[in-house]
Amino acid sequence: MTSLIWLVIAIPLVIAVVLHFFGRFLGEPLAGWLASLAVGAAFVVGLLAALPFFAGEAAAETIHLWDWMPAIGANLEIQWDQLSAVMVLVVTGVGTLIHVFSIGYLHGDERFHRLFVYLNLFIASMLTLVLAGNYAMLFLGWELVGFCSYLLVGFWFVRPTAAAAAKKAFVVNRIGDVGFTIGLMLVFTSFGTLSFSGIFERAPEVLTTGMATAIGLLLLAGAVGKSAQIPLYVWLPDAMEGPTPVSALIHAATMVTAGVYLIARSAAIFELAPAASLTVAIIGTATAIWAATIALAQRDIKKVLAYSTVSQLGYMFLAVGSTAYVAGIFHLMTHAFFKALLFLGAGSVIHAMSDEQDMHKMGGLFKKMPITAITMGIATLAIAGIPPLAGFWSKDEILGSVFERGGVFSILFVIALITSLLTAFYMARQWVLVFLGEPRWDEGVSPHESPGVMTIPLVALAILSFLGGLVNTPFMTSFEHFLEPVFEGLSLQHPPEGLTMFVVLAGLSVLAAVAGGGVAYLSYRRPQASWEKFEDGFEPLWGTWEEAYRVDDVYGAAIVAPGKRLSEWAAFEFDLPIVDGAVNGVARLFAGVGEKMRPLQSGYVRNYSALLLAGTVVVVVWLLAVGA
Amino acid sequence: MLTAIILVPVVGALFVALVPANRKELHLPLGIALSIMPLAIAGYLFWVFAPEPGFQFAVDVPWYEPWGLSWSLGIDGISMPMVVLTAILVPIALGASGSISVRTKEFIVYTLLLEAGMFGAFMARDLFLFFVFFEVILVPMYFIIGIWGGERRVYASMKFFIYTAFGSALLLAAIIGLAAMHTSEFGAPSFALADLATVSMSGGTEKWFFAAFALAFAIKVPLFPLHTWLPDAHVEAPTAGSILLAGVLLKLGTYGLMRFNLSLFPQASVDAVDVLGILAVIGIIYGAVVAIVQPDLKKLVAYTSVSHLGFIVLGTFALTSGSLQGAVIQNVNHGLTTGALFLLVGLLYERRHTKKISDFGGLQKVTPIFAGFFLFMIFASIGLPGLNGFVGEFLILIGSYATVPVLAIVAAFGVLLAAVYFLWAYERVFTGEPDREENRAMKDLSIKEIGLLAPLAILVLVLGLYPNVLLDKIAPSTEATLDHVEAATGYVTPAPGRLADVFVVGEAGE
Amino acid sequence: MTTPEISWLAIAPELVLALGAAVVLLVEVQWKPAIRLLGWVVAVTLFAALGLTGWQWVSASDSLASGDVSALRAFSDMILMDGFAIFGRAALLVVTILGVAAGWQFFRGLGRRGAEALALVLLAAAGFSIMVASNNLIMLFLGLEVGSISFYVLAGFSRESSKSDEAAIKYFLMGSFASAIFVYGVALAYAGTRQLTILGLGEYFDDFVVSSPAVILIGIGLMVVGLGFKVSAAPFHSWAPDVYQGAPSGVVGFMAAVAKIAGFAALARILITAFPSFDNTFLPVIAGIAIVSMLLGSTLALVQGDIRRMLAYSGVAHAGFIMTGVVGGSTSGVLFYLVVYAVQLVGAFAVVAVVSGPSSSGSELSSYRGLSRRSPLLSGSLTVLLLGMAGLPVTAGFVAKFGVFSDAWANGYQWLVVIAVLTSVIALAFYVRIIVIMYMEDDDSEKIAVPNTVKWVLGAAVAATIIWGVLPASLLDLAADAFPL
Amino acid sequence: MVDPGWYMSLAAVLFLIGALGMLVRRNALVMFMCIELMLNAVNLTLISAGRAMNDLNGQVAVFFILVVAAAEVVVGLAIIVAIFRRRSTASVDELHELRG
Amino acid sequence: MVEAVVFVLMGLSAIAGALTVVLARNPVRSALGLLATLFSVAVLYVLQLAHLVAAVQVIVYAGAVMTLFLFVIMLIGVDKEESRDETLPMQRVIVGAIASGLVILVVAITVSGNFEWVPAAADGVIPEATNGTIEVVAESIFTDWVIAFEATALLLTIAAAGAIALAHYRRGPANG
Repeated sequence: MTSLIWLVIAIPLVIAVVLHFFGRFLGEPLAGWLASLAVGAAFVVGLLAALPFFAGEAAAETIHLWDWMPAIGANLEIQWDQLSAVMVLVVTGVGTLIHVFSIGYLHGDERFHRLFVYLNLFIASMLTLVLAGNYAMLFLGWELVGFCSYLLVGFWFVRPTAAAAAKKAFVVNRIGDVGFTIGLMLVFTSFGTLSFSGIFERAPEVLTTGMATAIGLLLLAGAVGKSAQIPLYVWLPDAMEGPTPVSALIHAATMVTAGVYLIARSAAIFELAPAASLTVAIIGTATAIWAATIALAQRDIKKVLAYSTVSQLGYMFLAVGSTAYVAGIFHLMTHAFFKALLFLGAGSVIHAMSDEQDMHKMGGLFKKMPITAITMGIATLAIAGIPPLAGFWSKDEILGSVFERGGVFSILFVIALITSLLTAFYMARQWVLVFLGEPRWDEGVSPHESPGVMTIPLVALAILSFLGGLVNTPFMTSFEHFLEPVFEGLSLQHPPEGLTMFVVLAGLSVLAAVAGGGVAYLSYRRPQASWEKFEDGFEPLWGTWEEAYRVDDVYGAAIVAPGKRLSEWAAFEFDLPIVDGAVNGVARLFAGVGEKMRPLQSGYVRNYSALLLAGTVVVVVWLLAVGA
Repeated sequence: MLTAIILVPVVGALFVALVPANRKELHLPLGIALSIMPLAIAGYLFWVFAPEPGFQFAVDVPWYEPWGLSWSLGIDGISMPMVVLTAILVPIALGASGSISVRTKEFIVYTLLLEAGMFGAFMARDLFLFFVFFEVILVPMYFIIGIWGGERRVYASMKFFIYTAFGSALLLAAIIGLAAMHTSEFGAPSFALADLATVSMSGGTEKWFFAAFALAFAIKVPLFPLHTWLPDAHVEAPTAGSILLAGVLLKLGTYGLMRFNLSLFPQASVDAVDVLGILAVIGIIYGAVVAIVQPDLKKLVAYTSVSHLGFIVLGTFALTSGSLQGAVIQNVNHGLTTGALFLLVGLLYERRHTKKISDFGGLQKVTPIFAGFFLFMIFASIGLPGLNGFVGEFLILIGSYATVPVLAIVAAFGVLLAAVYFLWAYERVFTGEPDREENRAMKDLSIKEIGLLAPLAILVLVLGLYPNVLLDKIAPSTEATLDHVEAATGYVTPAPGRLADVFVVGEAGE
Repeated sequence: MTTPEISWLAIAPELVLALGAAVVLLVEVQWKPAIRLLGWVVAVTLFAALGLTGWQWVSASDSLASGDVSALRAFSDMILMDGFAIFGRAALLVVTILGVAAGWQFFRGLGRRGAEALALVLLAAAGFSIMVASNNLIMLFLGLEVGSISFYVLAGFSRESSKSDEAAIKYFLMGSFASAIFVYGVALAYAGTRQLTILGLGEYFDDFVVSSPAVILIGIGLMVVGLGFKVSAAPFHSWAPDVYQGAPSGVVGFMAAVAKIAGFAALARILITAFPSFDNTFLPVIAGIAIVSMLLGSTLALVQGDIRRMLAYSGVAHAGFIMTGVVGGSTSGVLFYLVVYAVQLVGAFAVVAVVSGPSSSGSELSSYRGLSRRSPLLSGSLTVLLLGMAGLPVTAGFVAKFGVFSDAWANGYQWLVVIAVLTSVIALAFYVRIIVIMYMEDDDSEKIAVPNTVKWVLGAAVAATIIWGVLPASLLDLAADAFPL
Repeated sequence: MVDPGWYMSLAAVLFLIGALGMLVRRNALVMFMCIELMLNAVNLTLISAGRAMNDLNGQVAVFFILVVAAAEVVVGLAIIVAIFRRRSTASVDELHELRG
Repeated sequence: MVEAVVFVLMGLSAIAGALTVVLARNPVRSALGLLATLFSVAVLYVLQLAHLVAAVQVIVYAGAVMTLFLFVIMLIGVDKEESRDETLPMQRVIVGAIASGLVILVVAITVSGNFEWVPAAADGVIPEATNGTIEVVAESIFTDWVIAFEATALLLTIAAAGAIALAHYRRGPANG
C-alpha cells in the first residue's frame, strides 16, 4: 500500500485536471462532489497507507518516483513516515469536509467548478509538500500551494481588492522564499544533496553550529513567509478576500502550517542550532501576542479569525522553537480542526447574512442558526483552551514544554499565557457579538440556517475539535509515541512530569482562558452602546489595534513606495537617457564627425590639390622618417 | 542529416519566392508546412541523439582548404536542445503571423532563411562557418523588424543591426587572429573548433580574444549594459520577430559563451568568472527593476528577458555541473516561455492595437482562456516549481553557490522581483472589472491560437516535471566542457560543484 | 641594328581593343550606322579580347609549368604576361563588358557622339590593361595616361548637365597633377637606381644595398601618391565624390571600377615586386593611408544625401580595405577583393543609372524611396550588392574582406585589422541606410522599367556576389595562381 | 663639369614651384601650365639622371612624357573650351557646385 | 666651366620663368614665362648631351603646345586679369604650411647629408655619357621601346577623339 502512496497526490491532481477541462459540463453540484470524493479517496488511501504506523510496525521509507534535477541531488521522491502521515491525514481529512462545505457555500457561482479545480490542485500541492522526500520537492509543493492560494484568494478577481490581495500574498511569500532558496543553497553546498535521507543522518558530522544556525534562520525566513509570522504576516488578513472555505482550508488548516511542518521536518538541523530555535520561539511568541492584540479589536468576523490564526501559528512556532516538535504538530492538528470549524462557521454566518462580515451588524443569530452557533461555540471553547476540548490539550502541552524549558523561555511562557487570555477574550467577544444580544442586522437580511452540505461538515469538525485532543493527553501520549520515530535521536522538549505540575499549569491556562472569556462575555452580553463605551475605554490602544498597528502603511511607506521610485528612476532616468543615450550618442558622434568633415570637400579644386600635396608631403616625410 | 535541416528552409524559401505573389492565400500555409519539415528532422535528431559527450551526426566537408575552411556541422548536448527549440518556435512564429497582410511572401522567405541561419549557427563546428551564420541571421531579422515593425521600426531595426554587427566585428577579428595563430603554430590554417582549442597562447592574448568573443556574445545576450537594443527591437518587431528574437536569437549569445568562450579560452573564462558573473547579476536585478514600471507590455517582457538571460550567463560561468546544466536547459525554457509570452502579447495587440498596460484591465472576465495561458506562462517565467522556468533557475542558483556564493544569493532576489513585475502587470491587465468598451468586446483565443500555444504549454509542463528528457542528453556534454576547462587550467570546481560530489542516496524506493 | 622583339600574344588583347576602337570610329565616320551595330562591334571586340586573355592564361601557365619564365617577359621587359597581369586584364575586360552593358542606355542616348564614347571606353580599357601588364614604369605611366585621359573626356561627356563638365575639369586637373607627381616619382626612382623596370628594381635591390635611400624613398612615396589618387585613397580622394556625382551615371561605375582595379594592380605590383626590401619602411605608411581612407570614407559616406557621392566615399573606404590587403603583402587577397568589389560597384551603378537617368548627374537618395515596390528587381539586386560591399557573409564581399584581413593579421598588422573591422561596421550603417529607404519608406510612384542589358548586368553581378560568397574557391584559386613575376 | 645633382635640384625646384602654383592659381589654363612645368621638371630629372649614369633610357623616357603632355594639353584645352562655352569663365573657383 | 656658367644662367631663367607662370596675373604672361622655362630647360638638355630631346622640346613644346595655349588664351579672353586676393578661406595658410613644410624637408635632407641624387659609380668617376643623337635614341625607341611607341598611338587617338567629342558641336538630334 505504501508503494501506492503517490496516489494520494495523483488522485486530486487528476481530478483537478479533469475538472479543469470538463468541469464546465459536469456543472454544479456534480463537479463539487467529484472533487470532494477525490480528496476523500486520498484520505482513505492515506489512512490505509498509515495503518502500519498505527500498528507501530513499519519504519519510514522513501519512495523514488523519478529523477528531477539529479545534478543537485533533487529528485521526486516521497518521504513516507509518521509525520507526513499525520499531515496527509489532517490535510485530506479537513480538506474533504471543507470541499463538501464549499459545495453549499459556492452555490450559484458561475465559476463553481473552477473553485474545485483550484481546491483539488491545492490539496495535491499540499500533499506534495508534506510528502516530499527532499527539500527541492518540498519547495515544489511549497510554491505550488502558494500558487493555488494566489488563484484562490484572487478567485473573485473582479474585485480589485481580491486581485491585489492575491498578488500581495504571493509576493510576500516570495520574500520568505528567497531566504528559503538561499538556505537550500547552503544545504546543498554542505551536503551535496537536498534529499532528507541524505541530510538528516549526516547533519551532526557535516554541519558546524554556525552553518546550522545560518541554514536554520534561512529556512525560518521561508517559514515566516508561509506561516504568516512577524514580519511577513501582513498578507494573511488580506487573503481573507478569498471565499471563506478557502480561508478555512488554506489560511487556517493547512497551507499556513507548512512553515511549522518545515521546521519540524528540519528538526535535525535546528537541533544543531539552538540560536535558530530560540529565534523561532521568540518570533512565534511575539507574533502570537501581537496578532492577538490586533484580533481583539477587529469588527470583521473573518479578520478576527485571520489574526487569531496568525496568533495560533505563533504558538506553534513557539512550540517547535522550544524543540517541542510533537506539541507543535499536535497543536497544528487540533488548530486545523477548530480553526477550520470557526472559518466554516463564519462562512455559514456570512452566507446567512448575505455576505455581511461586520460583526457590529450581526447579533442574536443563535435562534436563527443554532447548529452553526453551537458548533462555533465548541470551536471557540476549544481555541480558548477550555478542557477537555482539543485546544486545551495541545495548548497546554506547548505551555508546559515551554515552562519546562525554563531560562529565557520562562518569559515566553508568561507572554504565551497572556496571549491565551487574549485569545479567549476575542473569541468569546466574537461569538457573543455574532450569536447573542439583540439583532443589529441591516434591513433586508433574513438569516437562516445553512443547508446540510454546510452544516454536516461543521458538526463533523465540531466533534473533532471536541475529541481531537484526546489523542495526546499527559495521561495517554499515544500521538507522541506515534511521532517519536520521526524525531529519533533528537532531544525533544516535554511538559513537566507529574500530576501536580500539570494541574498547576493547566489551572493557570484555564484560569487565563476563563478570565478572558468571562470578561468578554460579560461586557459584550450588554447592549451595543455599553460595550462600545467599554471599547472606547481602551483608547487609543483599541484604535491602534483595530487598525492593526497600521503596519501596512508603514511597509507601504518604507518599502513599496521607495521601491517603485527606484524602479522608475532606473527605467526612465537611468536606462533611457544614460545607458541607451550612450549608445545613440556614439551613433550620433560618427554622423557628427562626418558632418564636421564635409567642408573638407569644399568643391574648390585648389583645396583639393592643397590636400593632395599636403598628403604627399606627409607621406614623403613619413617615409623618410621611417626609412632613414 | 544536419545539412538537410539547414537546406530545407533555404530551398523552401526559394520555393516560396517562386510562388506568384498574387496567390496570397498560399504563402502562409506553405511557409508553415515548410517549417514543419525541419521540425520533423529535429524531432528525429532529438530521438536518436545519444546521451554521450562529443558531437554527433558530424558532417565534415572541406570548403576551401587553402584557408582551412570547412563545412563541418555537428550537435552535442549543448546545441541539440537549441536546434530543437528553433525547429519548434519557427512554425509557431509563422502560425502567429496571420495578421501579416502586406508582402506576406517576403516575410515567409525571410523567416525561413532566418531559420536556416539559426540552425547553422547552432550546429557549426567551424568558427568561420559559425560566424557566417551568426552574421547572416541579422539580415532577415533586420528586414522582419524593419518592414513589418511598428512606428519606430526603422530606428529599432537599424539599432539592432548595427549594434549586433558591431559586436560580431570584433568577433571576426578574433577568429581571424585565432586562425592566424593556428597557422603559425601548426603550419596550416584551420577554423575547426577542435583545432583552435589546441592553440597555445599567452595569458594576455587569451584574455584579449576572450574579451572579443565575450563582447560579441554579451551584446547578443544581451548583458547589462549592452542591452538597450533589445527593448526597442522587441517593441517594434512583429510578433513572429519577437518570438524568434527572444526565443532563439538571444540564445546565440549564451550559446556562444558556453560553446566557444569556455572551450577556446578556458583560462580566461576562469579568470572572468567574477566579471561576467557580476554583470550577469546586475542584469538580473537591473532588468527586473526596470521591467516593473514599464508602461508597455512588450517592453516589460523584453526587459524580463534581460533579467532571465542574466541567470543563464551566471550559470554558464559559475562552472558547476548544476549551474551549467541549468544554463543550457534555461536556454530552452526561456525560449518557450518568453516566446509564448510574446505570442500572447502579440495576440493582445492584434485585438486591441495597443500594448500599453494602462489600456487594458479586467480581461480575465472577458477572455478567461487567454488569461489562463497568460497566467500559466507568467508563472512558468516567474519560476514556479513544476513548470520549466524553475528547473533552470533552481539548478543555476543552487549550482552557482559553490563557486560564486554572493552572486548566487543576490541573484535569488531576481526571482522575487520576477513575481513583482509579472503579477503586477497581470493584475493591471487582466483583473478587475473590464471598464473599457473595447476591452469588454475583446475576443477570446480561437482554436487556432490555442493550437499555437498548447504545444508550448505542454512542453513547459513536461520540462518542469520531467526535465530529464533533456538533462540526460545535456549532462554528458556539460560535464565534458567542465572537464575540458578543469584539465586545461588546473582550476578545480569547489565541491559540490561536480556531479561526482553529489551525494547519492542509496537507491531508495524499490 | 637589332630588331625589336615582338610577342603578339602578350599584347593581343590590347591590340584587339585598339582595333575595335579604330573600327568604331571609322565606321561611324564613314557610314553613320545605327548605334546598336557599334554596340555589337564593341561587344565582339571585348569578348575577343577576353578570349585572347584566356589564351594568354593558358600559355602563361604552360610556360610556368615548363619553368620557362622568360616567355612571360615581352618586348624586352616592357610588359609582362604573368598571371598577375592576365588576371588583372581579365578583370578589367569583364568589368568593361558589364560597364558597357550597364551604360548602354547612355551610349544610345548620345546619338552620333556615342561612337566616340564607345571608342574611348575601349581605349581606356586597353590603356589600363597595358598599365596592369607593364613592367617598365614609363610604360605603366603611358597606360595610366591612356586610361585617365579617356576618363577625363568621358567624365565630361554629357552635355545635359553643367555638373558634368565641372566633374571633367576637376578630374582632369587633379588627375594630371597626380600623374605628374607619379611620374616624378618614377624619375626619382630611376635616378636612384638606374632602373626603369619593376623587375629591374627588384633585382637591383637584391644585388645592392642602398646606402642613402632618400631619393628612392621619395620616389616610392610619390608613386604611392600617384596611384593612391587613381584608387581614390584618402587623402588623395577629393576628386572621387565630385566626379562620381558629376559624371554621367552611365559610365561612372565603369570608370570607378576600372580605375580601382588598374591602380591597385599597379600599386601592388610595384610595392611587392620592386621594393620588397623597403617594406618595413612603406608598409606602415600604407597602413596609415588605409586607416585614413577607411575612417574618412565611411564617416563621410554616412552623411551623404546623394547615393553616388555615398558610393564614392564608400569607394574611399574600400580603397582603405584593399590597402589592408596590400599591407597583408599577398596579391591574391587584393585581386579577389578587386574583382568582387568592381563587379558589385558596376552593378550598383547600373541601378543608379536606371533610377536616375543614364546621362544625369547626381541622384538623390530620396529618389530611391519605396524602390522595393517600384522595381523589386532593382531594389533586390541593389540590396544584395550593397550587403556584399558591406561584407556580410554569404556574399563575396565577406570572403574578400576576410581574405585581406587575414593577410594583414598574419603579416603582423593586428591593430590595422581591428580598426578595419570596426570601420566596416560604420560602413554597414550607411549601406543599410539605403536599404531602409528602399524597403521601409513607402512611396507609390510609378514602376520603373528596367532595360534588358541592365537586367543581365545585375544578374551577373548578383550571381557573382552570391556564388563567390558561397563557393569562393573558383575565383580564389585563380587569384592565388595570379602572382606577379 | 657640373654635378648632375645640381640639375636635379633645379628640377626639384621647378617641380615644387609648379606644384605650389596649382594651389595658388585659379585660372584653369594657368594651373595647367603649372602641370606642364612639373612635367618639365620630371624630364630634366630623367635626362640628368640618364646622363649621370650614362643610360639612354632616361632620354627615351622623356619622349614619351612629352607625348603624354601633348595629349593632355589637347584634351585639357578641349575641356576648358567646353566649360568656357557654357559659363564663359576659366576660373575653377567658380566651379564648386559639386561638394560636401 | 662653360657648362657651369650656362647652367647657372639657364637655371636662373628657368626659375624666373616658372615664377612668372605662377605669379603673373595675366595668363599671357604666364604663358610667356612657361615658354622661357621651356627654352632654358631645352638648353640644359643640350648641356647634358640630349640633343634630340632638346630639339623636340623646342619644336613640340614651344612650337605646338605653347601656340595652342596662347590660342586658347586668346579665345577665352586675354583681358581676364586674375585678382591676387585669395578668396578661399585657409588656402593661404595651407599653402604657407605646405611650402614651409617642404622647405623644412629640403633643409633637413641637406643637413642630414645622407642624400645623393644618383648612386655613386663604383670607381667614383662619372662615365662619359653618350650623345643623345638621333641614331642612338631612335634605335632605342624602335627596338626596346617599340611597344611604348605604339602605345602613344592610343594617346593621340584619344586626344583627337576626346577633343572632338568635347569641343566640337555637330548638328544632330541628340545634342544641340
